[in-house]
Amino acid sequence: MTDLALIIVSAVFVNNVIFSRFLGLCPYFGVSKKLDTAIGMSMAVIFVLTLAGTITYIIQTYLLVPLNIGYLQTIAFILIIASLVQFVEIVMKKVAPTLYRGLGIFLPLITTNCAILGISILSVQFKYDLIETIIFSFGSALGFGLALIIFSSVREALDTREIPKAFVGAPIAMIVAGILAMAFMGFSGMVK
Amino acid sequence: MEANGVLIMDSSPLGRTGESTRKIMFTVCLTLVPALAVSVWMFGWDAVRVLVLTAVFTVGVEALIAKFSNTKIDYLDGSALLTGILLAMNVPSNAPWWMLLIGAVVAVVIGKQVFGGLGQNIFNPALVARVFLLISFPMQMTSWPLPGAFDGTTGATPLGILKTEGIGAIKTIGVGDLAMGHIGGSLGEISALALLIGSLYLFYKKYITWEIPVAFIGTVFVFTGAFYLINPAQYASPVFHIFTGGLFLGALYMATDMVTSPLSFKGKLLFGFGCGFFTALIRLFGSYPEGVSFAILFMNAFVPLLDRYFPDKKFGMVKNG
Amino acid sequence: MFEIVIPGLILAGFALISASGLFVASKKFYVYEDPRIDEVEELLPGANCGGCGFAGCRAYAENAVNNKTVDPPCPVADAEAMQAVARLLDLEVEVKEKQVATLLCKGTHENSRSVMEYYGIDDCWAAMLVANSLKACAFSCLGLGSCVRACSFDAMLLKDGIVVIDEEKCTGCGMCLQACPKNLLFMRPVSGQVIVTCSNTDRGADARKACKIACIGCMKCEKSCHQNAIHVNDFLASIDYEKCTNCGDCVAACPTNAIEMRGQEVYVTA
Amino acid sequence: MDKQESGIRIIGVLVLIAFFAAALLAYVNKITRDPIARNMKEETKRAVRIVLNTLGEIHYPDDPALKKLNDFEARYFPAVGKDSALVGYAIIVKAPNGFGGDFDLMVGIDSTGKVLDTYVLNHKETPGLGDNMKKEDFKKQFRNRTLENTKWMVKKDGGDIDALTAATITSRAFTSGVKRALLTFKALHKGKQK
Amino acid sequence: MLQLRTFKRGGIYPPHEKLSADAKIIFGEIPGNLLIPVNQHIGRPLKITVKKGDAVKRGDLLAESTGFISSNVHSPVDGKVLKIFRFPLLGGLIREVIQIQPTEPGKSFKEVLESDPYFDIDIGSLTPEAIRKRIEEAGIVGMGGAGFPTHVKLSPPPEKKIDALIINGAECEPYITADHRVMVERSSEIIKGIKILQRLFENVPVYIGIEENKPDALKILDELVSKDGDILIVPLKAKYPQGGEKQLIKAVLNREVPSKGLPMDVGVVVQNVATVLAVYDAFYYNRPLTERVVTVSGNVVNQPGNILLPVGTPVSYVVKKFEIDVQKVRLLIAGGPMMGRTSHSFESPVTKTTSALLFFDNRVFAERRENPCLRCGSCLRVCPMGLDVALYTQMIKADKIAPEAKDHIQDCIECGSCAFVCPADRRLVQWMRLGKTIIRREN
Amino acid sequence: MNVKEKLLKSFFVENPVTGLLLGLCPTLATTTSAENGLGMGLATTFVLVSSNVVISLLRNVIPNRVRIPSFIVVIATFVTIVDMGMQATLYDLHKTLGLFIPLIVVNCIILGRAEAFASKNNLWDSFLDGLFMGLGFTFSLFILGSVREILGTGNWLGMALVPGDWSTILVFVLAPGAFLSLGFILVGMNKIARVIEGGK
Ligand SMILES: Cc1cc2nc3c(=O)[nH]c(=O)nc-3n(C[C@H](O)[C@H](O)[C@H](O)COP(=O)(O)O)c2cc1C
Ligand SMILES: Cc1cc2nc3c(=O)[nH]c(=O)nc-3n(C[C@H](O)[C@H](O)[C@H](O)COP(=O)(O)O)c2cc1C
Ligand SMILES: Cc1cc2nc3c(=O)[nH]c(=O)nc-3n(C[C@H](O)[C@H](O)[C@H](O)COP(=O)(O)O)c2cc1C
Ligand SMILES: Cc1cc2nc3c(=O)[nH]c(=O)nc-3n(C[C@H](O)[C@H](O)[C@H](O)CO)c2cc1C
Ligand code: SF4
Ligand code: SF4
Ligand code: SF4
Ligand code: SF4
Ligand code: FES
Repeated sequence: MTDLALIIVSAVFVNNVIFSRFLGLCPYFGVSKKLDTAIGMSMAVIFVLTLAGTITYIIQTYLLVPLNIGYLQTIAFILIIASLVQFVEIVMKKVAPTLYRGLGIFLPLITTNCAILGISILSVQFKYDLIETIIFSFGSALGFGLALIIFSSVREALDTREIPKAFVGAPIAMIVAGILAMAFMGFSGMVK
Repeated sequence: MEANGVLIMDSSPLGRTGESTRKIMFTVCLTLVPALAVSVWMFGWDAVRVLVLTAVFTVGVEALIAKFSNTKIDYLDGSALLTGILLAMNVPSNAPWWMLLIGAVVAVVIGKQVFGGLGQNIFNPALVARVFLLISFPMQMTSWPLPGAFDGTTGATPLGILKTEGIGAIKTIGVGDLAMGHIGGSLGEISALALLIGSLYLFYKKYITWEIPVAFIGTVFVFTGAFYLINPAQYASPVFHIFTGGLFLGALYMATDMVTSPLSFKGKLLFGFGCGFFTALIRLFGSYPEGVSFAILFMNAFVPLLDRYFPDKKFGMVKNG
Repeated sequence: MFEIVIPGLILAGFALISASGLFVASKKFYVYEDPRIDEVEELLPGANCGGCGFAGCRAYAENAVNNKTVDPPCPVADAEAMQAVARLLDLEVEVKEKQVATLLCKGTHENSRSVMEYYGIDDCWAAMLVANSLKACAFSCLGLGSCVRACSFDAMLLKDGIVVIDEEKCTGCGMCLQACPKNLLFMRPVSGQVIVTCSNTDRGADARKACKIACIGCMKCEKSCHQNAIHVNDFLASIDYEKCTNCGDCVAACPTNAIEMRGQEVYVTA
Repeated sequence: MDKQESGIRIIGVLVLIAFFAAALLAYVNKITRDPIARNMKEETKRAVRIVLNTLGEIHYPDDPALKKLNDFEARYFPAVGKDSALVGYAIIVKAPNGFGGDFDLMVGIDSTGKVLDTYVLNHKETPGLGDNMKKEDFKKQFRNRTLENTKWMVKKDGGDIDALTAATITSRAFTSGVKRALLTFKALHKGKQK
Repeated sequence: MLQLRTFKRGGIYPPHEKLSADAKIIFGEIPGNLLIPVNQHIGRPLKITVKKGDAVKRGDLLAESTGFISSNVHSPVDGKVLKIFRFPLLGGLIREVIQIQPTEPGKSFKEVLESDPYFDIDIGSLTPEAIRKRIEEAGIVGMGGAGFPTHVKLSPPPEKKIDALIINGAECEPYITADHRVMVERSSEIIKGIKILQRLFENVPVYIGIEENKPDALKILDELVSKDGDILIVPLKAKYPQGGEKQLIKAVLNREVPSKGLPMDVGVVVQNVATVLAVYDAFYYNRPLTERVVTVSGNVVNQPGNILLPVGTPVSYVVKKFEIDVQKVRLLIAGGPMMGRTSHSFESPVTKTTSALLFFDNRVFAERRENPCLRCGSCLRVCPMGLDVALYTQMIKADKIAPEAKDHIQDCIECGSCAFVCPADRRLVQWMRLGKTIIRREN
Repeated sequence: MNVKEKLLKSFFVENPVTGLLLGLCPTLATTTSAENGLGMGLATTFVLVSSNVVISLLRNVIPNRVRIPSFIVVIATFVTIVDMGMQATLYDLHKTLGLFIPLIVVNCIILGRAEAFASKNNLWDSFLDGLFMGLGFTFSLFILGSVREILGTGNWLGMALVPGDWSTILVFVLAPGAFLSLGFILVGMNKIARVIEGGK
């Protein structure tokens, strides 16, 4: 039990996807201009990442390994993830249009989010079992969500501040992310 | 009927109190004098050197920016000076000049001016610089001259000793030593009492309010106390924790930086609580011996959220008419 | 050979399953969305300036497709792009001449003396809450640049207490018109070179006192115009650009220099 | 573009592409499999040569053997000299509790139980701090130490080892790693001498 | 002494500076020239009923109301309409004015007033409808500052049951003493006026809220009403903005007017003492509202005082009357320093809502440009409405007003407490007003 | 537009990283040194060029509905080839770049170019587009890597630039330094971009 808790703490704080693993940065910078969208995106990522982590785990352990075709990992994972995301999108659009308007619009963005593929590959590398993989994927997504939500609230606040022209937009966002990454370094060593 | 020159047009109100940005900033600087005096007494001329250099560097960097930017920057408004003094209080007294220069540049440029200058920054500039230095130069930033030891002997802070050598090594340090400054540490870290005395005037002037310091220190006390009760053989006492590692400096002067802390009552309490919680967490479980700077910096990022979701109650927000 | 074909087959199977899954799903959970919306959006400039009155280019495209209209035309897109949109929707579109924002005031510091020392915030609407005008002329440009800030195309700047518009950069989006609390900006076709740079509707003497170049409503321009293109109402002249031929007779006739001629190099006589 | 995309065609194209893609990859895999495997081994073997450099010409197996002691396990390469006599070991241990977690350390030990050299195989210590353990300045103090002639602790903890500046944590891990290797050696050697 | 009541949230303590507190109300002469603003109220614009060259008598209608929320304007003197044109009013806005050339300039205004006939009214015989009608005809608007037509305020919809009438004698603004002097010098008339208003709401209890810094007014009124069980004098702590109606209701009755609500939502009507006096005059002298008491003060005024002026009197008359050295004047405020508005012309006329004319030189007005907000929180602390002023003004400045902030911005009463304490000299009130303008424009 | 101009443009104006803010993960993660940045950039360029070429060839065959999945499969194939090829030939570099080689698949630049360019243009243009985009990407990675390596370790391309006993600013080779450096480089690149655009 403590092990699982530690996986979460590690994924959220110590080895945060954004600030320590450097995964999923494009949507992190792209979808963080408004808090509301950031919250939607975080939810979508939590949903998809947990799902993708689970399914890729199954593919890896019951297909790729027994058949000895580990080198197809990348291509198989990305194919699965892409179809999965699109499938969810299509179904959600029809079945739950309100949810779609909240989350669905982020789904296409998620396909090209390396956090999904990256975390899936990492859980394989870390040799996690199924439960650990699910917790790890969920925790990483949670870390993404936390980082995204505080980041976007800061960026929204920056909208009302007088940023020098040369720094408006991406540069100041990078600097804020840098300072946040420094703050996150305080958690280093908490989970070995 | 003609006046001597044109009349002034402005929006109401046309009166003001005597408060001004400068007055606030210089007052805060002045209240730091007791703590500075203690550190000079403890560390000698080195402390003066660090103080003067850092203050000159921060104000100088800001003056340079003011010169080359086309927006109006008042580099003598005291905020850069204050940032400088607080930064100086966050480094060891034997810090080399180039480190202080880097710190000043980071504080003023990355911590403040890229956000648009005074009042626009999200993160505490002095802490951005301190954490930057801590991460960049862990060697210089974690070996401290011992107070009163003018021969250049260095050692770790009590928290550093606790982290690397375990609980046994700190048994000899008494509460009196901690409160009075007979411990290793940065300039401002060593005397909790002097800081408290200085800050009383700030409370009186309402430049700072009680919520953040009380919530901050209280949370650290409660959390470290809980672990102490569980296992006193492994964890240090809460009294040790609140008197070490610049907790007072952080709670009274840095977490309370008005620019980078929440505005509402609930926001302040939560902010203080968050600072305390993460400080305790990092101290108890992290690699870094000290968590105050990281915790405050981390919580700075939550200020917009706290402002937004925990505002004060408005007049007229009553249920039915 | 085997070790090459087998993986191929496995991945092909994989692809088969996911593709058919998607195919079935897309049939079963089909939601119609007009593909032309995307196409229209692609044709639009994507400035998301809101000048058309919709919430951004996508919203404009949706309206265009759903209601089969290009009215109002996107103020930023050039005529070619709008015609492309119209063609896409099988519509006819009339080509309109480019419009540019024009300031109907020349109350520079020199022309209209300032009658107060304003200490409030630099925003025209905010200044209006403190005083109607900062200068002797009650109608004059406040020169605090609310319009400048509203322009997303960097087409305006403040000079000598009034705004100057770069007609090359101006896209005619009209955002500045809404931003001006004094209604001093209006749209004129670029080819219209004659401009009455005044908005003062006070009587001649009062207007003259307020500003050196004020239109005093003397009617000389109206009399001088052979095209019946300039008229004086409320002691203020205004030009009908449908009729004006840029001959410049009124400019010469005006005793206060309230009428101005732009771009004389393309001067044409009727 | 294509107005009527029949289901068969859609699925067919994707399946075909997938087929060719995987086939291509299988082919590339076939070519690169051996060099990759060789590279992987090569690295370890290169390390062995480095840590046992002072022993002159040696021979050692392609794959390490495994030794389990009570509280840790180690892999080792026994090295024989020209005359087929055992001249030393290259022992791979986990150095525990570094700043960035455990890291793999290879220690060369001669047949008398003296440390010859060390090599860090992979680690997550901080560049510029912990990773200075790879530097000669730090490594050289371990040479010629044996399990017996040294207190295997950093000076701060009352031992004989000088820690890296500001990286005591790494130094501690490194020191326990070397000690583990020596313990492994002792266990191995005892067996040999029997 | 009674326990002093006050409102709890926010508020400030600016120096009182009631320099003219002991100066009796004086009466001037009819000025040589009157500029009567057509619209002096909140509501629908009026229709001018005179034209250039018309002769008018004191009390004649100059412009009439065009709807319910509108209020007539009358001529304070006999004279001739010279011109109708646009002119800067006190407060800088340029509006239509009717210029009147009095027939007898220089005649003592006291004489004019004394020649008005007195009617001894039997209050008991007045019906509520008649009262409202008379108030409407007389063109009475709120004299506490807003200028809202009083008859409208006194006609709450039937579902709003009024169970308290509060008379606002707080006069919390520094310098101003007009209400104070009225309470001292015309106390019995005020009580009679109150009695008239009381009839509108079935003799509801009346509370007269007065700040403690007017002990003479408190004493005189207290003696007058001691026999009346249903009129209560409520001494209030001197704290700004005690006179704001929401704060006053909170202080006197501990009721909180809901956000975006009106006093009648909590069963209260609030009227200013001068308004009550205008009501009295309308009934007992049949006078429309054509004159008011104005405090003349400020640091360049040697003899600060209070003067009864006909509406339309230009400031220049006051300058002469009080022998003010215009060369020294740099700042002219109509109203108090907290809520008053600056003006740039000495010819601008006094209106029904001008409670004071303050003249200052540079000394009180050192150069103050806006500095960046420090988020010091002072403005939030003192805002009597509990608004997050610093945040809203930043949003307004960046033109990014969060939807949830809009209602709060509209709740601002523009009291100026926030800007008064702001160490960065931010024009918070102007920003808030700009915010309101933006929000209004959006709707 | 001639080649030189195009190259200049893809380096500064339409640079995927500094202009479009795409492909940030490898950009930030692998630029602890100039060499790593260069390696990552070239690997990406290879994939970009190859996939652009193949997709351009297949552009009339692939049905619209499965456009994206097909592109991804093509891209993933080349990524895996790079992965294996690098492991076989440049083992050490591969070890430092680690996870980020397979992640080239999801590098938004590649799919973006496939979608926006290669699926609509002929082979030669697609090839050039891939090449220029890739070089632009490599260029920014190289700059970023250089800045971080020099400030953080005092070395450049393995050469020591400052005396050994000098302290270097460690934070630049760590995570926060990546963001901070890129932030300031963006400012510089935008300035250059403006000059180039204005110059025309
Ligand atoms: C960015 C950073 C990275 C660090 N990396 C290491 C490391 O790799 N190894 C290590 O032992 N300590 C590391 N530290 C920890 C500190 O240097 C710590 O103070 C030290 O390990 C213990 O102090 P001492 O060696 O001076 O006794 C790091 C600190 C920082 C700020
Ligand atoms: C648009 C508007 C409508 C109002 N309607 C009423 C009303 O129906 N009843 C009422 O008692 N007061 C009404 N008021 C008056 C206000 O309650 C308030 O008394 C007036 O604005 C002056 O208050 P102040 O001086 O505190 O600002 C209204 C005010 C405004 C601006
Ligand atoms: C900040 C503020 C201060 C006020 N101060 C006073 C005051 O001191 N005396 C007063 O009569 N009205 C004052 N008012 C106006 C009252 O809110 C209210 O409008 C008035 O008492 C209603 O009466 P009236 O309609 O007769 O003017 C103030 C309003 C505001 C917003
Ligand atoms: C009570 C108080 C505390 C402050 N604390 C800090 C601080 O910790 N660090 C700092 O750089 N500036 C501090 N300042 C100064 C100032 O707010 C700071 O430079 C701004 O963050 C710059 O915009 C403080 C100011 C006040 C009034
Ligand atoms: S000046 Fe600017 S805002 Fe005004 S119409 Fe032209 S482009 Fe639009
Ligand atoms: S034109 Fe209008 S908006 Fe622009 S500066 Fe003049 S007054 Fe302001
Ligand atoms: S002016 Fe408005 S925001 Fe400021 S204190 Fe008064 S009510 Fe609050
Ligand atoms: S009082 Fe002024 S400086 Fe302080 S928070 Fe309010 S606006 Fe900012
Ligand atoms: S490279 Fe775009 S999300 Fe990682």
